[in-house]
Order: sequence, then C-alpha cells, then structure tokens
Amino acid sequence: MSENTTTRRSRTHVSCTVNGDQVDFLADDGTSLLDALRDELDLTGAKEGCGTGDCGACTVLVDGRINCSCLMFAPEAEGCDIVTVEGIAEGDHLHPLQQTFLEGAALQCGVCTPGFLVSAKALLDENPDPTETEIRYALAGNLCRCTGYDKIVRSVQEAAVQLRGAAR
Amino acid sequence: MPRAHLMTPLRRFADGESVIEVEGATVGEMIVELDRLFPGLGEMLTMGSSAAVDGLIHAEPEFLAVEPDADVYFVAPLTGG
Amino acid sequence: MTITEDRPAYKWVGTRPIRHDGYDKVVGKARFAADRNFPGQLHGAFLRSPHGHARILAIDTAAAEVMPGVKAVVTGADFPDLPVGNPERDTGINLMARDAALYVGHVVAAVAASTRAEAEAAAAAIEVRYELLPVVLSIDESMADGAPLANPDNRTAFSGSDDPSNLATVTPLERGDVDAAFEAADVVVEREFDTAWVHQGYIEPHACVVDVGPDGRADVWASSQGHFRVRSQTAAVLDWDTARIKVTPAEIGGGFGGKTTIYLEPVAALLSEKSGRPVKIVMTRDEVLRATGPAPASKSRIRIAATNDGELTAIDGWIGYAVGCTNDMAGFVGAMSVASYKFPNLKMEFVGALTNTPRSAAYRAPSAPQAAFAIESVIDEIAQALDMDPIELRLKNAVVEGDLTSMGGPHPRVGFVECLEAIRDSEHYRSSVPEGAARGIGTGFWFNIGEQSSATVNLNEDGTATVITGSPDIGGSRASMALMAAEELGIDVHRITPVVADTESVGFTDVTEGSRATFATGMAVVNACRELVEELKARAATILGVGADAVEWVDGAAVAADKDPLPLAGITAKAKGTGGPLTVTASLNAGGAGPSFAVHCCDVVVDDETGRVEVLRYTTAQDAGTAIHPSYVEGQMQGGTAQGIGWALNEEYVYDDDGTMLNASFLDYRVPVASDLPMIETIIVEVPNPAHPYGVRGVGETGIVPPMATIANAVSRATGVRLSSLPMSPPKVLAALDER
Amino acid sequence: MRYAAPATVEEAQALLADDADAQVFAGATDLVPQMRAGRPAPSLLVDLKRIDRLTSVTHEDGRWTIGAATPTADLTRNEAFTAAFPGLSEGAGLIGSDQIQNRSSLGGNLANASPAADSVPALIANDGQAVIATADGTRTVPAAEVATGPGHTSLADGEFIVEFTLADPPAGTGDAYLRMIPRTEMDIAIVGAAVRVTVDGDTISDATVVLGAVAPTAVVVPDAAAALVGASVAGGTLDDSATAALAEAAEAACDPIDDKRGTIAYRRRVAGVLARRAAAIAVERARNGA
Repeated sequence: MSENTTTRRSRTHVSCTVNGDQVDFLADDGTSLLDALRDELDLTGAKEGCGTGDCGACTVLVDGRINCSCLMFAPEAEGCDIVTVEGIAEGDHLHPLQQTFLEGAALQCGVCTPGFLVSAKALLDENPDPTETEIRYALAGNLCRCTGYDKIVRSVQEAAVQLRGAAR
Repeated sequence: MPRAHLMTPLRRFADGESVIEVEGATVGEMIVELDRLFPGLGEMLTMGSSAAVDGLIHAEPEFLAVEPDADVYFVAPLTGG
Repeated sequence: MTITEDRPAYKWVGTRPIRHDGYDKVVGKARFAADRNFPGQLHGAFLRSPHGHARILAIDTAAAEVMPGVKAVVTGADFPDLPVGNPERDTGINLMARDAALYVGHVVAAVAASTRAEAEAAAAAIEVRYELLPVVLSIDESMADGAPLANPDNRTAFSGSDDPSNLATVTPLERGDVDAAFEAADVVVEREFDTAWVHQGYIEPHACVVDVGPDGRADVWASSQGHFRVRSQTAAVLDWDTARIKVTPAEIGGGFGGKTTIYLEPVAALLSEKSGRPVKIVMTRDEVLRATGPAPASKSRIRIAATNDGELTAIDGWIGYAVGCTNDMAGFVGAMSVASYKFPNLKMEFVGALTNTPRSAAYRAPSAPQAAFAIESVIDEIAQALDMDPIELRLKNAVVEGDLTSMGGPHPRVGFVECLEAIRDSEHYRSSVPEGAARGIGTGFWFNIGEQSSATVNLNEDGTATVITGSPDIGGSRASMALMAAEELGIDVHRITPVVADTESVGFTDVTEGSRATFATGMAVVNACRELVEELKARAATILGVGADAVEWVDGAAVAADKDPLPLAGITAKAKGTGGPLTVTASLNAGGAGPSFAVHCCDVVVDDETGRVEVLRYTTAQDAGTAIHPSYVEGQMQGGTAQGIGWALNEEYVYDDDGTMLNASFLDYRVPVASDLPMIETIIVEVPNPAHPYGVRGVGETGIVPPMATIANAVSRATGVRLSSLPMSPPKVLAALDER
Repeated sequence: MRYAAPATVEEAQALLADDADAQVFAGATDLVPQMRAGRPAPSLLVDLKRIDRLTSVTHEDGRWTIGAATPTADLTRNEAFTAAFPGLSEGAGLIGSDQIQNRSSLGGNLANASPAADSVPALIANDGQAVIATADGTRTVPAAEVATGPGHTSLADGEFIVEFTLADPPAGTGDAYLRMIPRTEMDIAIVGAAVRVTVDGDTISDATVVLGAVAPTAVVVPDAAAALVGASVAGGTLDDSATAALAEAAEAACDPIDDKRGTIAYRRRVAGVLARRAAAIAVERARNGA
C-alpha cells in the first residue's frame, strides 16, 4: 500500500459566523458546506439525505435564507451568517417549533427533523400566519418518509399560533 | 391424538394429505412421527414452518407441548418490514 | 379519534408524553449512523458493476493500491465461501460479488483511503474484466421457457429439487371446490394487474463505522433495525465468532424493512482489519436506490366469484413477485397475506421469480400491498357490478375470530369488522363526495410477528428507573416502553429513561420488524417490571416489618394494613440494606402477535386532460389493539398511508434494457412531498389482543397495504376506467382514459 | 479543484481566460448533482454571485435588467417585476424548492441548457435578451439563441451570461407559464408552456407561444401564436376554434423523446393542453392589465 497520503488539494481558509459564533476553518475547495459543518465543526445536525438538493435534510440558514448546504461549496460561506438546527434554540430555551414538534409528535426517526425545523423557522420568520397550503409548499423541499407530513404541518401551525401570541 | 394441519405447499410432501392424526406430546414429537410416515416432510416442517396452536402462532415450536386433542396448524414463518 | 372496547382504566398507557429521545432530535444532537467519527478513521468506497449480469473474469487492484491515501482494498476473494444452505450465503454474495455480478450496482471491490474522494478515485481505478451474460429483468422473462438463469446458485425453496432455477418459491394454497363455485356464481370479475419496483425511501442512507482491533475484536457503529442481526450476519458472512463483534446501534433514520439486512459492515470490517484503522462507509442516495432492497415488482391475475346478495364464494388467482438476484421469500410471504375474507373456496398460487436487479428487501408488510392492490380492486369491481356499497360488501364477507387464515388455522380475535364500521360511520364516509371527485375504499392487514426480546429494568437509588432494551427505536418505541414501565411500576413516565443498548449490554433481541417492538419487547419490559414489583413488595415487607403476603403494590407504593404507603423511592433508598440493587432482566420468545386490520377511504379528482390524480381527503381506521402512545400509532398509520400513496401514484424504478436504473435520485424517484398530500385523518380502533398484557397489536406494517387499491378504486369511480397498473402516473392514467 | 469569487466581470473574465478548464456557477443546483453523477470536476470553480452586477435587478427607461445570477427568489418576491411579467415570475418560481429558489438563477437555468428549464419559455416569450461576457467585452443575443441542445449552448469557452434585459410589456399584455409534473413540487417539467398575448379591445393583437421539454431546446411556435392573433376574447374567453387551433399547432411543434420522465405521446398531448390553459390565463391577465 502507498504511504503517500499527500495529495494536491487546494484548501481555503473560511471565516464566517455559525450559530452566532465567529468560526474559522480550512476546507477543500470542492467540499460542500454541509461536509464542512459536519466534519470540520462537528455540527452533525444537518444531514446528507441525497447530496443533490432534493431532500432538504441539510437545510441551513445562510444570511437568513434557507439553503441546501449540500449544494453550497464551503468557501462560499466566507463572511456569511450561518444558522443550523443547533442554533435555533435560545440557550436551553427551545424554539417554539422545536417544542411543538415534540408535543405534536412531528418526528418519528428524526433524521429529517433538523431540516424541517430550519425551513419552518424561515417560513414563520417571513410569514407569521401561513395557510396549510402555504406551509405544505414551503416545506416541499424537505422530504419526510415517516410521518406523512400531517403532524409536521400541524406542529408548524401550532407554533405559528404561539409565535403570533407572543408577538402581540 | 393431536391433529397436524398442513398448509397447501406442505401437502406435496405428505401424499396430498391435509390433516393427519399423529401421536406426540410436543410439536417436535409430532414432527418426528410425521417424518416417519412421510420421509422428508420433517425437514420441511423444521426448515420452513411455524405452528399455530390455539390461535397463537409460535416460531420454532419444537418443544411446545400439545394437548391430546389439539389442532396444530403448520404455517409459514412470518416476517415484516 | 379512538374507538375502544371495554378495558381497564390505565394511568399512563394511552397518554401522549413527549418522547424521551425527542430533545436530542430537535436540537441536532442525536447521533445517526453517519454522525460519528472514530479517531484515525478511513473512508470506504465501492466499485460497482456497470453490467446487469456478468461473469467476473479478473480483478486487477494493483493500480488502485498505490494511489494516494489508499490503505486497503478488498474483493470477493477476501470473503469466505459459505456453503449452499447457509442462510447468510446470499447476504454475503449480495454485499460483495464473487464469481459474477448479478445486477447493475452489485459491489465488485471496495477501497479504504484517507479521504472519501481518494477512496472513490482508487475504486474507479480498479480494473475488472467481465464476460457479459444474459440479463433477466421481469417476471415474464424470468419464467419464460428456456429463460437464462438470473443466478445459477438458486434452487426453488421447499421444492426438494436441487436443479438451478429462476424460481425462488412456488406456493399454492387451496381449499374448497373453486370450479364448482365459479360455475354457480352470479357475478365473476377477473383482472390482471402489475406493480413496479418501489423503494423504502428512508431519508438516511446506510452507513457504518467499523474498528477492528489488533486482537481481532470488531467495534461496529451502525444504523439498523436490528443490531443483533448486524452482529449475526456480519459474523456469518465473515465466518467469525459472534463474540468478536460488538454492535452499537446509532439512531436510525428510517428503515421500513430496508434496514433489516446488511450491506456494509462486513466490508468495512475487512477493510479495517487489513488497514488496522477504523473504516467508515456512507452510501450515497444513488447507491441506496441502485443497490439496496427495493420491494418486488409484481404481476397478478385475480378472479373472484360472488352471489347476487354479495357473498364472495371463491377466489382463484396467481401472484408473481420479481424478487431480485437471490432467493427471497416474497412469494411465500405474499401467500400469507390473503386472509381478510371468508372465501369458502380458494385456489391461489404465489411465485417468487429471480431477476438481475437488486436483491429485494422487506418493505412494510412485505408482499401484502401487491396482493391487496389486486384483490381489493376486484372486490370493488364486484361491489360496482352488484351496485352494492363497498363497505357493506366487505362487512358481509369479513373474517372474524375463528375464520380460517389463508395458510390454515383460525384467526384469533381480530378487529376487521370494527375497522369497516369505523369508516362506514365516519364523518368522511357519511359526507357527500365533493363535486368532480370520487371516493374509494380499500382494506389490508398484516399478521405481525412476535419473536425474541430482552429487557433489563434497573431501579435507581432515587426511585427513577432505566429501561434497557435491544430494539432499535424507529418510530417512538422508547416512549412506549417507558409508558408500559410507568404503568407497571406506578411512577411518572419521565422518571423513566428508556435506552436502546449495544449487543454487549442487553440480552439478545430480534430485529425491529413485523411491528413487533411495542408488542414483544414491550412484553419483556412488562415481565421485568412485574418481577421487580414482586421484589419491591418483598423489600417493603422487610422495611415495614410485615409479612411478605401483607404487601400490595398500589399506584407506585407498597401498601400494607396499618402502615403508611411506602413509595417506590422509599424502597430504592434502602436497597443496599435490603438485599442490594433492584434490577431484573426478562427475556422471551413472544407468541400471539395479533393481526392488525385497516380500512382506508379517500377522495380523489382526476384531471382528464393530463391524467394527474390529486388526493383531496384521506381517512384511515386501523386496529391497534391498544394504543400505548396514540400519537405514534397515528404516526405509523399516516406514514404507511403516505408511502402507499407514493406507491400508488408515482414511485417506480425505471430500468433500461441492461438493467441500469435511470431514476436513481430523489428528483426522479418521486416520493410524496408535503404539498402532494392532504391531512391524513386517523381513527384508532382498539380491539385488544388477548395475547399481550395491554392488548397491543403491532401497527407499523398495515398502513401501507390498503392505499393502492383505495386510490385505484376512487380513480375507477371517477373515470369509469379500472386502473390495473402501478404507479398510476399521469401518462398511464391518460392512456387508460384514451382507451375508455 | 480550486474556488474563486471574483468581484467584477473583468476579474471573472481574466480567471476564465487563464484556465480553459474553469467552470462558472451561480447556484450550482445543477452543477453539484452533475458532478455527483460523474461529470468531471473542473479545475477552477468561478463563483459569480459576488459580482454585484450579476445579482442586481433594475428597472429604468422602460427596460428591466436582471443580473444573471440573481436568486430566483428575489424575482418572485419583486412585486413590480412579478406584476410586469407574471408568467416569467411563475416560471422562475417553479425551479425547485424554496431552498433551491435561494440559489437558482435565470442565468444558470438558461446556461444549463436543459430543454425542461422552467424559466426559459417565458423568458423567450417576453423576448429576453442575454448580455454575454466575452473574452474582451460583451455581446447581446436573444435568450432564445443561447441553448442549442440538451447541455449545449452557443456560449464560447470563457463566455458567461452577465444579465438579461427585458422591455416593459406593451399595455394590454399578459403572460403565463404552466408546466406538467407528476408531483406538485420538486420535479422536472415533462411539458412546459409559456404564452404571452397582447389584447387590443376584444381581439388578440400579438402573441408568442413557447414550449419547454418537448424538443431539444425550448421552442417558439409561430403557428400557435398565429392561431391566437386575431382571435376574439370578448367575454373574457378565447373562442373554441382558436384554442383548438392553438392546441393543434402546439402538438405539431413538438419533437419530444421518450425518457424516464414521460413519453412522446404524452408530451405531445399535454403540450396542447397546457398551451390552451396558459393562453386562457394570459388572456385574462392581459384584459385585467389593459
């Protein structure tokens, strides 16, 4: 076997904010943001379900907007504000969506849950009173194979009610 | 004597019989007796069967005790997803 | 909504606490298979066959072995050749080809390297010389006279024959006099059906990390429905002692049957053994779709006879399953799935036929959905022919306790009639059908299984408890275990920590499949708790200074006449002085898993210019026996239904003539998205299973059985055309409308 | 593989001039899946999103200028743009999920040269012009002339699309885009149809019909447009003979393939259906806007 483990990889220094913390890491230029978050920063909340932007399990907020982190090259994150599922609770205080997902049994296996929470948060940040149809279309980029979506949609509706109540 | 009921695929190993009365205090003893009557049937019962007794399906029923007037249905082992 | 037969009043069973593992899952802390890294870990990658069927003449790994970062390469030559008859022989061949590649995507070699990219590059540099062999891709091709063999290893199971064959199983079922019944029938409907290959579609791809130490012991971290099976299969495939292998269950990101077998662990183990480093392998989505267990495609012909007053007098039919490249029991198991109606006369044959496609794997009530699609479609057509309400027709013929199952033997107490009545009486069924839409009914069931489970319950010093089982939690079963323990012990469910332990920390437990975890493992938990309560009463007698017989266990406390109740925490605090730790392990081989029936109802609209089917409204009623945690029972019903809707409308494998899958992505393998579905209304029916202490029936399997016929029956009523081919995708529906 | 994020068009041109194997990208929503499916990795990834000109949208002197890398979410949320080109906004908004919408762009959608690209038929129907950075400057061509076949464009090595320009539609104009997918979201169009009409009184005075996913590129169908021009829309609906002729012309213009997503016969049939339905919407919008 070869003992030569050096390869001519181009690595870029990336400096950005992740869940409110200033972070710096080195990433292969072709590495996805998802792999950088998981492997360099050990933030394994975002998952790879497909690697092609079709399942949404890797969804993170980039400058306030949802992105499939599997489709983003890590160096693109330079200077960006990234929020992952690990960053949506406020300290020990769960985000209302996290709480309604738990109370509403909106997760079974839980592997799609991080992506759903991030997408749903982005939806409610922009549209505090979405219809069921708006919720379903806003979450259409996130696949869930366990729940049939029913309890997810209901939990988002319930969180929206709570958030509107808190805003009043 | 307890009665052994064979599901259709097993009948080809028992000259087409579907219900056979055989001695046995356990399902395993019934299988031994069935194999004596129909050589080769025992292997099929051991390899690919569960037994339903009194409405309950038992996997690997060899040592299950049976009443003298029991109906023992040899059925397929089941699985799931 | 829940419809419940009389039963004892429970304090915890039937409540909806937040699941114990939930917090980790909503904050991103839960560790799934791909979420762990071992120090010094390498990454594995595969070389897969580009051919549907090819003899492997030579494999040259020399170039790959000297590529950057490469630490180990393995091929089929590194695996022991298990004897024919060893049940894991096919498992081993499926995860690493030996003499021949049996399908496009079959693993031919594997590489471990410092990075995944290096491993992939090296795998691509391995040179394989193939001799192409004829490819068998369908049931018809497989069963044709003189058909080439899809896998020369195969023998027809239970046939007594040692001749190579494309037939995996041939299972006839017969009772009564079918010919006479058809002769005497008032109405006869006969149809042919076919269904496509479909995938379980779990969101988490298969992954594992294996670390084989210098002592030869393997530490395995894996995503699976059964880590004890990962251990036994890995040991069998490698011909290793079981005790060399420890498997720790990762959180599992969906399985639905597809993670009841292994694809990676023995390969990772050999790569780790060779390199002396931990090896991680994570499948891509493409690999998952191309090379892990889809459910079999099927083809069927069903003929049913009825009298004018709606008695179903006979069924005669044939159902074939394309099982993939190795022997599989799909046809055999499918035979067991026809037992919903009394049918005094029955003559059916079920066949499993080999094809050069991935080895099929269990998928939720394996083999039943294909059969139910055909049979429930024909029954609906009989209802139409007789102008009878589809539920009334089914009620007239539904099995009850004592009626024979398809394989013989009487049904135990079942809740089919209750489910039919629940739908008949539902607001949905009683409402008028929306303008332009049509309504369909379908039913299904699954026998469910028991099998072996172990549970250890530890009472802690402060009166809290730890419930340890070996059943991977794929849909909330930890919460169910805790609820049953809370009911037995009489303590708050959140003072109980349910744990899924590794293969060295809990007794042997079979796979979480067949809807058995809450049933069988739950029974083990109950047994352990009951034994603990006896021990608690004895300890309490010592503490209270009364005779052992004088103590009762009431609502979490020992109660004796003239004494203050002694709560559980008061006993655990004095455990040391009364005999030591309070811990009990219970193990069992559970019999008596009760069948769970379901009845579905849906409203659809069909766009008759494009063939698109939209599901407007959907209701499911299912017998759960007793719903331990109703939210997760509903979740199983809704999830199974959603998968069934996908199977019905859009999911299918598209192969080219060489057996290459053309749509191996979530873009083109179309599982339902949120906007495709309506809310899925649930009616939990509770007809307790007499064989379980709380009356539990497994609920995971059945939900996927009825949707295909339910939707087809609705589409048929909407359009006047009987859709007999799945999926009912827009092009197929439009073509059927054109033939109207 | 290296990554570069130039800040100006000129910097990007220089990078591309230096490396024949470089690849520009905006959202990478097609590039990443293609690379995972085995497309060779380029030596240099040139990220166009840090160039202000490529991500800005302006409306001046009756002309819209849309940066080629502007996320399509920015277009669908732009009320003035959506009011002017509702069909194009719809088409752009159909590219993938909300996640994808924050990455996908008109430039990427066109340059990827998929016949099924959802934003392209309406871009062509609205006579969009593509401003292309060449080795040493820019050139402008109709958007219809960029894609030449599946995966192929008229862009020379080193060229990339900078922006699109669109003239304000004349009064009484409406456009619409419809596509057929088996699901409700997350699919590639089996058929797409964009229709733009201008209504003068009760008569259609001008029309364009563009079909997607039924030929190697999006196709302009003059016969279908001819079926519309002169048709009466009195009472708000097209007359039956015009819609029948429109559908027939749309079907005749199809040169589809059988593939995993649809059949020739199905595509042809549904092209006529969608053309009719899109025309009805476009007419309604034209009348409301008139």
